[in-house]
Amino acid sequence: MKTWLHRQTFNPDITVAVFFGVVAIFFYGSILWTGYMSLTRSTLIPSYEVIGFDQYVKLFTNYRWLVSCLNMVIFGVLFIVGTLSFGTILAILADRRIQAESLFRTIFLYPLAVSLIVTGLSWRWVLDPVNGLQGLMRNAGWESFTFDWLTNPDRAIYTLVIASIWHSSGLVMVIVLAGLRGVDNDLWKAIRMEGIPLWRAYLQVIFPGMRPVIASCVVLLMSEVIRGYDLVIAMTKGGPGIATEMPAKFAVDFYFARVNLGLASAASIVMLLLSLLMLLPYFYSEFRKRT
Amino acid sequence: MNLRRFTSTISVLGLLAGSNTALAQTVDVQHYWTSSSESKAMNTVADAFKSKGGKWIDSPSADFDAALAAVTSRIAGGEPPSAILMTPNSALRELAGSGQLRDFDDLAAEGGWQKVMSPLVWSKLNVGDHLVALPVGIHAQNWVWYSKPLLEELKIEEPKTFEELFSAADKIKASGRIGIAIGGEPWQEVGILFSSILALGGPDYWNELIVKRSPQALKSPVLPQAFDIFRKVSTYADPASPGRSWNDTTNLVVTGKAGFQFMGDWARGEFLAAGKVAGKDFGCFLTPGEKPSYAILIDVFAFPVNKDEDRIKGQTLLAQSVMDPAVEEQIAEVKGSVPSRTDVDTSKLDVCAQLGAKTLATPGAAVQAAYDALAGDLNGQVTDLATQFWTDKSMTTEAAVESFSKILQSE
Amino acid sequence: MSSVSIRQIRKSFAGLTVLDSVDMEIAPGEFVVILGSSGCGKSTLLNVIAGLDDCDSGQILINDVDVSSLEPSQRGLAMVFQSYALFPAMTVRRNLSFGMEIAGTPKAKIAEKVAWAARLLQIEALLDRKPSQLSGGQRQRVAIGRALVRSSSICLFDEPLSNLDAKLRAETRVELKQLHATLKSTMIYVTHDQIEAMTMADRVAIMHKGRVEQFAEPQTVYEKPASLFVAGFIGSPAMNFLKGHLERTRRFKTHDVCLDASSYGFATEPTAPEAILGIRCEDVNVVERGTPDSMPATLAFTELLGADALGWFDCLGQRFSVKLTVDAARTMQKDVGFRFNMSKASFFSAATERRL
Amino acid sequence: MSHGIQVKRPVFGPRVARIGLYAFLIVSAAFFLLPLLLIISNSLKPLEEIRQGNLLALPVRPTFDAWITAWKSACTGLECGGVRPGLWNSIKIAVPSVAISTLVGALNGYALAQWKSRRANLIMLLVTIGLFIPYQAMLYPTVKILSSMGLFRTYAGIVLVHVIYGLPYTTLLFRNFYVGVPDEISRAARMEGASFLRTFWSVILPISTNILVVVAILQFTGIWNDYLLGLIFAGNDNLPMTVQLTNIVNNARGSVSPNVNMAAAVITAIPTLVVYFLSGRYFVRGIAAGAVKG
Repeated sequence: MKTWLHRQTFNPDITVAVFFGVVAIFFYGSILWTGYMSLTRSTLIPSYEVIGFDQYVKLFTNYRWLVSCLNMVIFGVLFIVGTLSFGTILAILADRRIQAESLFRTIFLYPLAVSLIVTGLSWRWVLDPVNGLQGLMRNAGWESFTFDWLTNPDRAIYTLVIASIWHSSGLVMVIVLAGLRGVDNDLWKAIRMEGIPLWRAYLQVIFPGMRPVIASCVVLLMSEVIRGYDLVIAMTKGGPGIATEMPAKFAVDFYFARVNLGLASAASIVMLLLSLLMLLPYFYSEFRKRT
Repeated sequence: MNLRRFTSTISVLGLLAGSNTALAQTVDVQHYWTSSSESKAMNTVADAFKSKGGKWIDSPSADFDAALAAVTSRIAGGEPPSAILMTPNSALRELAGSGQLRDFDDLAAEGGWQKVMSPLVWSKLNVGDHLVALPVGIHAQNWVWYSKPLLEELKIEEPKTFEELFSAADKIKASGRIGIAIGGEPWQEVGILFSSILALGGPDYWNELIVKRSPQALKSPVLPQAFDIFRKVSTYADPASPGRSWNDTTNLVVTGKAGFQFMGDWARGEFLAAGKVAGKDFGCFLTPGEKPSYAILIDVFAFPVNKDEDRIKGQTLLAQSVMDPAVEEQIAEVKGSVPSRTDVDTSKLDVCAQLGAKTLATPGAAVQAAYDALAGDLNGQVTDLATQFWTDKSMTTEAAVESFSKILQSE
Repeated sequence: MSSVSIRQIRKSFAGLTVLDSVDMEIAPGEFVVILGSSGCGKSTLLNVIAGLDDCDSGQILINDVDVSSLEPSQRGLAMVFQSYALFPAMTVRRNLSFGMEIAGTPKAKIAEKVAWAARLLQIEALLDRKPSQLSGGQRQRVAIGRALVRSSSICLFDEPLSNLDAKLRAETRVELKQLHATLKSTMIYVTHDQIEAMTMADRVAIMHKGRVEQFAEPQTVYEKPASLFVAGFIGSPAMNFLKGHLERTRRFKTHDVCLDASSYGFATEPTAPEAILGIRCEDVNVVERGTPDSMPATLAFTELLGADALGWFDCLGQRFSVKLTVDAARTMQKDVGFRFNMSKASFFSAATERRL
Repeated sequence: MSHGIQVKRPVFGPRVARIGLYAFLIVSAAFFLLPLLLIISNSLKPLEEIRQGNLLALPVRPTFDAWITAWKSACTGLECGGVRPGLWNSIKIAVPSVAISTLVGALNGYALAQWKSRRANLIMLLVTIGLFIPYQAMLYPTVKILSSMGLFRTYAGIVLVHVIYGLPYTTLLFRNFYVGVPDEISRAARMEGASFLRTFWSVILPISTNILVVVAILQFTGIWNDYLLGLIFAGNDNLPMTVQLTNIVNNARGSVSPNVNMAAAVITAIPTLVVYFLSGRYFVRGIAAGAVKG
């Protein structure tokens, strides 16, 4: 016993075990409980009588849920691609020895400090067709100026994309900037010696070398997509109609206002499976890299 | 070691030092009334309660979802609030059904409360023959508000039918103003649909359709007509409509930028807050139909079962304060609602409140609003359908009616 | 001064055998170099001795006491790492004193020790700097200093010179050897550089695929390599090899040529005739073509190395390296003959690749 | 990388391109600043100006009335005391929650980085999934666990909830950082006889300042902006500022004053904004140090 204790003096196992215990209890406990609830007819208060997979059947025959999932895919792809591209462009520009770099950097970064609720509200105000940008342009004499995406069911989802890009590109910029600063100077010398055009250098030499950095960005952004709730609530409340409904909002609505714990739990479980599916490529590459 | 117990013991000890009574009558009230008019209404109750020696702990949360989340969490965590502001919907029925709510049958018998309430209201407050909710005030959903100066300017009479309403709206539109102000949020939209159904079908049809959900009612021609009217109303939506809050929308009527608005009588509070006078600056009528109808929404307090003696006493005291006719009258005055007790003096209320009180007292006029009548999920599904029909102009009335029937028959 | 015994150490990782029954007896005060190419298991062995890595089976004994279950710090060892592993946030002084602090050594004693080590390694001026402010060589010294102040009787080195430039490396090599002479502690030193091994070691352990191929004095390893691998690994250029048959009459036959191996001292009797002859470049004599008992050889090219030269010849269908004087290299004919100094040659079994 | 040496990068050649670059940066900066300026400018308008004019118009008669109302007299329930009462609670919740979740995350991250095996990858996968659980789904079980510990609706409870909900995130960031720290440093400390905790505290933590700053900032924004957890777990005496903000901004059936809403939003956001403006530089440096490297 004594020697066992001695051997533990330099041992991360205990820390890992305690930590994982906590994660298991709170996170996986919750997943299990949610999984259980999804098999019941629980409404407001948990009921523990299992009825099978009815809630899942209901979920996938629910038009709003299907629209929500589709919206999440559209939003997710545009948001991730947009944020990555915009953030990367800003990082490249910031990396080109510009004046007042830290000022620009601070400006690009501060939205991260703003909560998604406030982000949503302020963009809602900016994009309001009457009182916002469109109204301002029309008042200024440009009568035909139209920018009514917020209230146009076919376009409203793009306004969410704009606001979320605004919120997150700063983070991507900083991460990519850090990656760019880490690029070996000899690589730049080689690029100049070979006379490779700048855009090709970035696209074909620099960024492929930064794959892990970009992969972490994508994972971070993806978790925002899946959990995306606050922004939608503050900006469009899912409307016009159900044009900007999202799975997380669906789940929250059914947890509380719609008093349908069972269906909300089923939705949560499906969301979790979806995120696992999206994470798979990332972890596949992680596993391959490390072993 | 129960830390919470420990700290509350400490604080109780602290209180004892300052007060004479050995047991404070305490209530912890979870509510969502945080705007200035709502705050005034809540303060009316609180003042009455405090004047009787109670101690009020305020737990406000304006976000309705969050408030409900907090309530269920607190019940689950064994620290229920003493009173919850809510409406008599499926959540209330479920809480009561699972034995989480205290009943007030004894107090009701003592105070003869059943006699001073309309049967419909009384039935909404009872679950399984027990009185589990106490009313703070009554609202109706099926109101229409209009700008009096605007109608006078265009020489329009108060409409008596939907046809008159639409032609009036057209005139207003032609004059460059907004005919019907609409806030494009699902709950506002579905309110218009329900108001149309109630107006066209009348209270009896409403009870068949929404409360009993009978298959015959679903085949009635009223339903497609109501959807047509609903679609017609949607054509008046101005570009800024989608996502606009109801009070921003009411403001359009207040400032004369728009003619009409379909909205419950909480809108009256908005007119009053802007210093407007009912009958002079703004007018009101219930959605026009052959029979008068009144879709009631009741604000109630429900009282989760508590174990602490001082909390139980606090609940009793709060119940008495809420049911005090004077308090009811005051709430109606500041918040735009109608008193739930029929023995309250309504003569001091304005014309709109009086119209409401009068219709409520008309036998057979009052029905429960869909929000309370339909289980949470059904109401939600109809809301989803309504907002889909509202935005998607290619959806036919037949398709909408069919989906509507499917939803109502699904449970 | 402590002895170290390594007994039957085995370790495998993810199905790969990293250490395969390693045995070693290290005498007190000995300077042992563990030599091998990367991936041979030498660093793992060092980490197992230190207690930083666990092994699957086997024992480590220090002064005949089994320490296998002890924490590294309790084994009475010091270690110098390849990357030096100085604690980045601490000054040099703190780096030196940190271990003693943990052990609860009195302050005065710590100061004394630090001063002693700093003087010995001439890093007194650097004591208040952070590692990031030091050059590679200076960091190296601090790392050694940190090992010294532990005043342990055994010191482990994990390729400590590999990050230094050639000149500094040569200097430090000499200093380390002197340090060993002064301190007389047991040192176990891992490297892939055979010059370090040859110059510093009392004994060298050559490792290959998780096994110790040979554990002997440097000169023995050079002259009498225990296996084909050692023969090929030690020495530059590598030993020349010829495949052939060893007959009972102690004659080695290859390509119609017979070589007399009677002067070779066989350690074991060959069990099969197939054998490999190994001969170092300095043991090949170049003679005129046609000299009796010589094999015909053809000059390919020569390399001048300053003090001496190497000639590369083709003989019996194989490339041979031969040590020459510079003059000989300059005047070398194209067609010559070879004669081997068979008393210095090595024979290996073709089957087991062990020395015969 | 070294900060002292100016890294030489190829530069856009022609002057025109250089001008285009700055034009793009300035337009982007305007895009980023627009919402903030909009909120501030509207919070300085009197109510009539907001009702009549365009949100993007500048205030004609700027006034701090809305700020004062939002700070101390807007109704948030029975009381009309603005967001002021929540300020101290928010600080009281955020500071220990950030400190603990960051330090414990660092410890866990370091411990996990010491594990280099398939098992470690599996644990990382399981922890990462924690980032994807909608936390509304966790409310009920968490309530049950906390109430069984007697911590539901207490100060200690809300801090614990923030710490636990933040742990997967902080652990992940620290682990990514520590994987890049050479193993030999830990081994050297172990040779010196330092225990795992001692090594973490004396050797590893002092070299983690940059990443500590990054994680602390991210946690601080998250916890400061939290609303739902505070409402449910903090208990009446500890409600954070965001609860009052929501009660001001989000009222369902009462009159609305957008200028007060915006002022309240800005006031509540000031601490996080200040943190970003002051420590943005460390933030960038910390990320460069490897916070988010694969």
